[in-house]
Amino acid sequence: MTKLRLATTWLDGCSGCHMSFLDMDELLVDLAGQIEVVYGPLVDRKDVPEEIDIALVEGAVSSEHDLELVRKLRANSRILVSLGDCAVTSNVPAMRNHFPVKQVLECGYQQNADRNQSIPSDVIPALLPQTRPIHEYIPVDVFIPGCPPCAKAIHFALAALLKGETPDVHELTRFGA
Amino acid sequence: MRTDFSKPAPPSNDKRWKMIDAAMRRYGHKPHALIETLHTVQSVFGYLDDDAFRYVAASLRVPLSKVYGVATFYHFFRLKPKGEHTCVVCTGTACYIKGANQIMKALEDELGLRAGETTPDNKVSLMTARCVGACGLAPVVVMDEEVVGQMTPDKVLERVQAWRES
Amino acid sequence: MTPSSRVKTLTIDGRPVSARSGETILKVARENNIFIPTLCHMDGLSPVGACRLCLVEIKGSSKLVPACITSIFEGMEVSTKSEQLDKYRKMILALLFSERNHVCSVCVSNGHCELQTLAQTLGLEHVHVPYLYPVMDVDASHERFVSDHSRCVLCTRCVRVCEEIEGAHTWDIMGRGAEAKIISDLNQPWGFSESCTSCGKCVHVCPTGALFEAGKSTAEMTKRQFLPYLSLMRGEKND
Amino acid sequence: MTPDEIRVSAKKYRAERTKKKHHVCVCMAAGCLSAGSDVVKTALEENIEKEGLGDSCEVRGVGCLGLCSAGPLVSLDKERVLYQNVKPHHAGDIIKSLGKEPVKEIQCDLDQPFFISQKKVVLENSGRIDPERIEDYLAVGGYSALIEVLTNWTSSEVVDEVTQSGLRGRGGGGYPTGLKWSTVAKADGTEKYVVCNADEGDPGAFMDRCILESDPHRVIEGMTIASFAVGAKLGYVYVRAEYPLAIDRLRKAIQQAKKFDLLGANILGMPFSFDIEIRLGAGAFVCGEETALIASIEGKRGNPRPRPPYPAERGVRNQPTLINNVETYANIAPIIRHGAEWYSGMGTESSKGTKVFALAGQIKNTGLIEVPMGISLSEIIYEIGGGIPGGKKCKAVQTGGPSGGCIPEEHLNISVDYESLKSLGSIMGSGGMIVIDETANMVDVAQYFMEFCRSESCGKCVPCRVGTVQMHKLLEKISAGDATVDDLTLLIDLCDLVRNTSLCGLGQTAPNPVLSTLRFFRDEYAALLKPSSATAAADE
Repeated sequence: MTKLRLATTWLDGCSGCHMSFLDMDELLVDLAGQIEVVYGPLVDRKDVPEEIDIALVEGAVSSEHDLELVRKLRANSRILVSLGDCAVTSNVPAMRNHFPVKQVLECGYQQNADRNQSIPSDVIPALLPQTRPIHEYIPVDVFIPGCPPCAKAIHFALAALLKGETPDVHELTRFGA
Repeated sequence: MRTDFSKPAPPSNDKRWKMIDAAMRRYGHKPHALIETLHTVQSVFGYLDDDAFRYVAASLRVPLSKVYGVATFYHFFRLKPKGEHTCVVCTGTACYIKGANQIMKALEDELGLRAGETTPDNKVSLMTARCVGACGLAPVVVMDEEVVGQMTPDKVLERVQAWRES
Repeated sequence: MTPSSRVKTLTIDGRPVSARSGETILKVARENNIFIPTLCHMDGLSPVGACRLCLVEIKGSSKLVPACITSIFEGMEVSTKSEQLDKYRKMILALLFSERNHVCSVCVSNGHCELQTLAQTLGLEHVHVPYLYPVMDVDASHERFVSDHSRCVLCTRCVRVCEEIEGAHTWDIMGRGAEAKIISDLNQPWGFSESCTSCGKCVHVCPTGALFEAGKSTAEMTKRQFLPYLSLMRGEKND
Repeated sequence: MTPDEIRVSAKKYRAERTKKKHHVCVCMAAGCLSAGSDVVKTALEENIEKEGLGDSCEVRGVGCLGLCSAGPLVSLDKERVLYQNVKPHHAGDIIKSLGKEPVKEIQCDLDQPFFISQKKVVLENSGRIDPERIEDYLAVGGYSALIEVLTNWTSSEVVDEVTQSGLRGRGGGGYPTGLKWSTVAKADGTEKYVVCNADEGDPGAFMDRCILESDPHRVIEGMTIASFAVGAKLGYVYVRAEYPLAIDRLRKAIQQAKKFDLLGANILGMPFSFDIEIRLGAGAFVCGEETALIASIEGKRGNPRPRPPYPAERGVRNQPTLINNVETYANIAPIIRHGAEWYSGMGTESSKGTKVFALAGQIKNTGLIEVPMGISLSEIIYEIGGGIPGGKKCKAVQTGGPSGGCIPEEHLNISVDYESLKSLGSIMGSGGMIVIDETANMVDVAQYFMEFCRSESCGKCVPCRVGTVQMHKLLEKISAGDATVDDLTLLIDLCDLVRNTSLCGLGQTAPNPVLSTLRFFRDEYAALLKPSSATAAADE
């Protein structure tokens, strides 16, 4: 049996959803037989591969880089999953939306910085005017809300997708869960 | 909490409060006279402030939050004083079709104001009205109570300039 | 009037049920354990029919009616579930989530919020209308309570409990449309309100984390129920 | 005064009115006043004095003469001459020419369709009498219907007559007036109220303002007859504070009517009392909705409440309340005077009588017109209205304000009646008729109306409060060329939601301008859209 190619990524978020993914513990062993992780923070690969079966996207779209990445993933994936509240609702990252980008950067890199009080220009991708959930930019197939969604909900969703079904996770998780 | 329901004293010795009293008396100081009373206050003082709200609330025995809620629901009521001159751009459909937007934009650019604001020198207040009912003359601007029809951006700016220089 | 003439029979979702004349669809449905979602409704407060989540279908009528405020009649055939109702309810919830800043994960009421629970119950797992992200105030001037307008759904339960039960009428709504906002007295900070008795009823009827006890952190704010007993008492008196 | 005394006085006023040889009538309605008709009136009076014609000529301030775009208007009543765009310097010529050839330079052709195609019932006195003098109204037969009703009719006969006439509510909904009256008449209540809705909120509509400014007594008479029919003792006129002149004239009219015992306790010495109070609206469109209007009359925020119970059962102070619009009341006296049969002889099968429209926008003759129901829109636009100026083509006609829709040029042959307009996704509405020419973009028009609904939403129910904001944002996005096909789908979904789930009429009809422009001008939307984000992503 060929393994399904799984990609995960982490945009503007806290990595908590990836932690929750790892919290599947022994169930991961079971999944490992059916899934090959081809891209994401868990594997060492720089470019987005072709022909992804399932992409799990954590985090909201905040920067030009986020947008480019999520578009690329969408184009290369059969099923794209919006994983966790940041991806689904934009959650805490969107709390910066009340302020202009300039003010956000000044606050982070100047006012609250202990040293090197300057706004980086080259190394950091430019912020978009607002942080928005990913489905405002690309079509999303499955939504798993939760901050983070519990391991059980993630496993339930993956198990359903492996069987070729569309998961309904609403009994296992919710906004803010 | 207020427990004393005797007749409240007016906020100041200003004689004009007598006119407010008369309006409320006409309706027997009933709570349903609230909107009529606020109309009277605005026509006498030009706008509504907290002193007026407290006095009207106490006289008609209407809760403060209700008075404030009513006053802010109706856009005819002003909570800030007007400038010396007022320029009200009608934004009704007929005026819109005939270019009220351009007039509004010209005024906003010239005065550096948004609708509802007054110039820092307190000379001109810029406002909008839903429809002044003079659609036959569209586009219409009400300059200090005078309805001026078939207005153009140039004409309106000319008149506003004259106010500012006066 | 004979007692029997006050009893009406009707069907809800095909189930025959009986009810007293003058009762609302919502009351009868709940007595029979039939779920109709509500948000602005609260037993013991006057109904306003504002949130529109409790809309139901009535056979023979093209208009949807709010169950919280519509009286039953003999032979009425009510449907509380349909594809269309489900779609509308989810959209209304989505609109509410989009209107202000409901960041459930960091909300004091996380886990105890009626809006959050409704989203889960009705299966709303994402909000497909764009979020509006308005800038809203937090008022922490009161020594015991806090109001966070970001979480307010304008259900007016606080306004009604304050007026109808406490009799203080500290709260009301100012402005209109999307600019509407709950205010205390003359739109002054809650802590400086002259009419507030600090009874806390508004806090406990608030369905979300818009009104909460000072010092409560994420997910710590639970609400006490006290109005059902009051309405029971009143109901007994009325009978 | 007794009915006979009123009849005698009326006869006297009629004689006085026709005594002088020349009547120079100057339009003193808001439109002409803003064009300077008050100055023209003074100039005419000075010239009469100068020429020493005081015995044979008199100058009258009258109500709206209709052709607002050509104001100030001056009419010579007896000679059937109308002058347009009159300036004070024309006064001398006008006075000197009396009894001779009219002044050609400013003469307006009275045989053009604008004048001959109209049928005046509601506006019969408009432009003929001085609205500030009850004597003028009495002289032309005013209050005779009220006297007739009070002396010879029973209340149920009045309701029957109105029912027979086929009159339908002129505020927009078109609910049968007689049915409404009979419901209120039959309702139980310790007190009943009669309310006149003069909160003319549709932008682009000014019929009610003109009626109140031109013939206020007609509305008072209609309301008093209504109060007799339904058994009310108190009436309210809820009028917009933005109409100071109408309010002023109405106040004067009420005082005069009281002085003549036509209003107040024991009207004309009979055991029937009715009084009218004025309530000022304060800039809230939603108060045109009847339950919101009632809340406002009670001094509250203008939030609508769910119906039923309808105001006919529970209205002002929870008592049975009759609410009709200004034009509806203005139709009552003529129906009583001439009979239901006469009235139902005008119009179509289901829409009887005449309708007043405020014609505005990109059209040559803007102003107030009254036409029989069933006339075609094209006759109104091209004949009465004189067509589109500047050689442009008509694109659409907007009727019904923010609750209405846009009727495209190809459908202008439609008959103007409640059902036909509805079949095209618009409504009769209160009578605003805005002509839109080919230069307009219909997405912009929809956006304009949605902005209106958004800022006029009371905010009570969720679909209207948030739905209108979201719909407006989507329209802005479409206009800016930033929207995708998905955004249009969402817009249509929101229209469906807001229409079917909103609490009151404002919300339920808020999507109409979008839906009707989508129906007839979808290509204008399509031209602005980008492909769906799904396709866009696949292309990358």
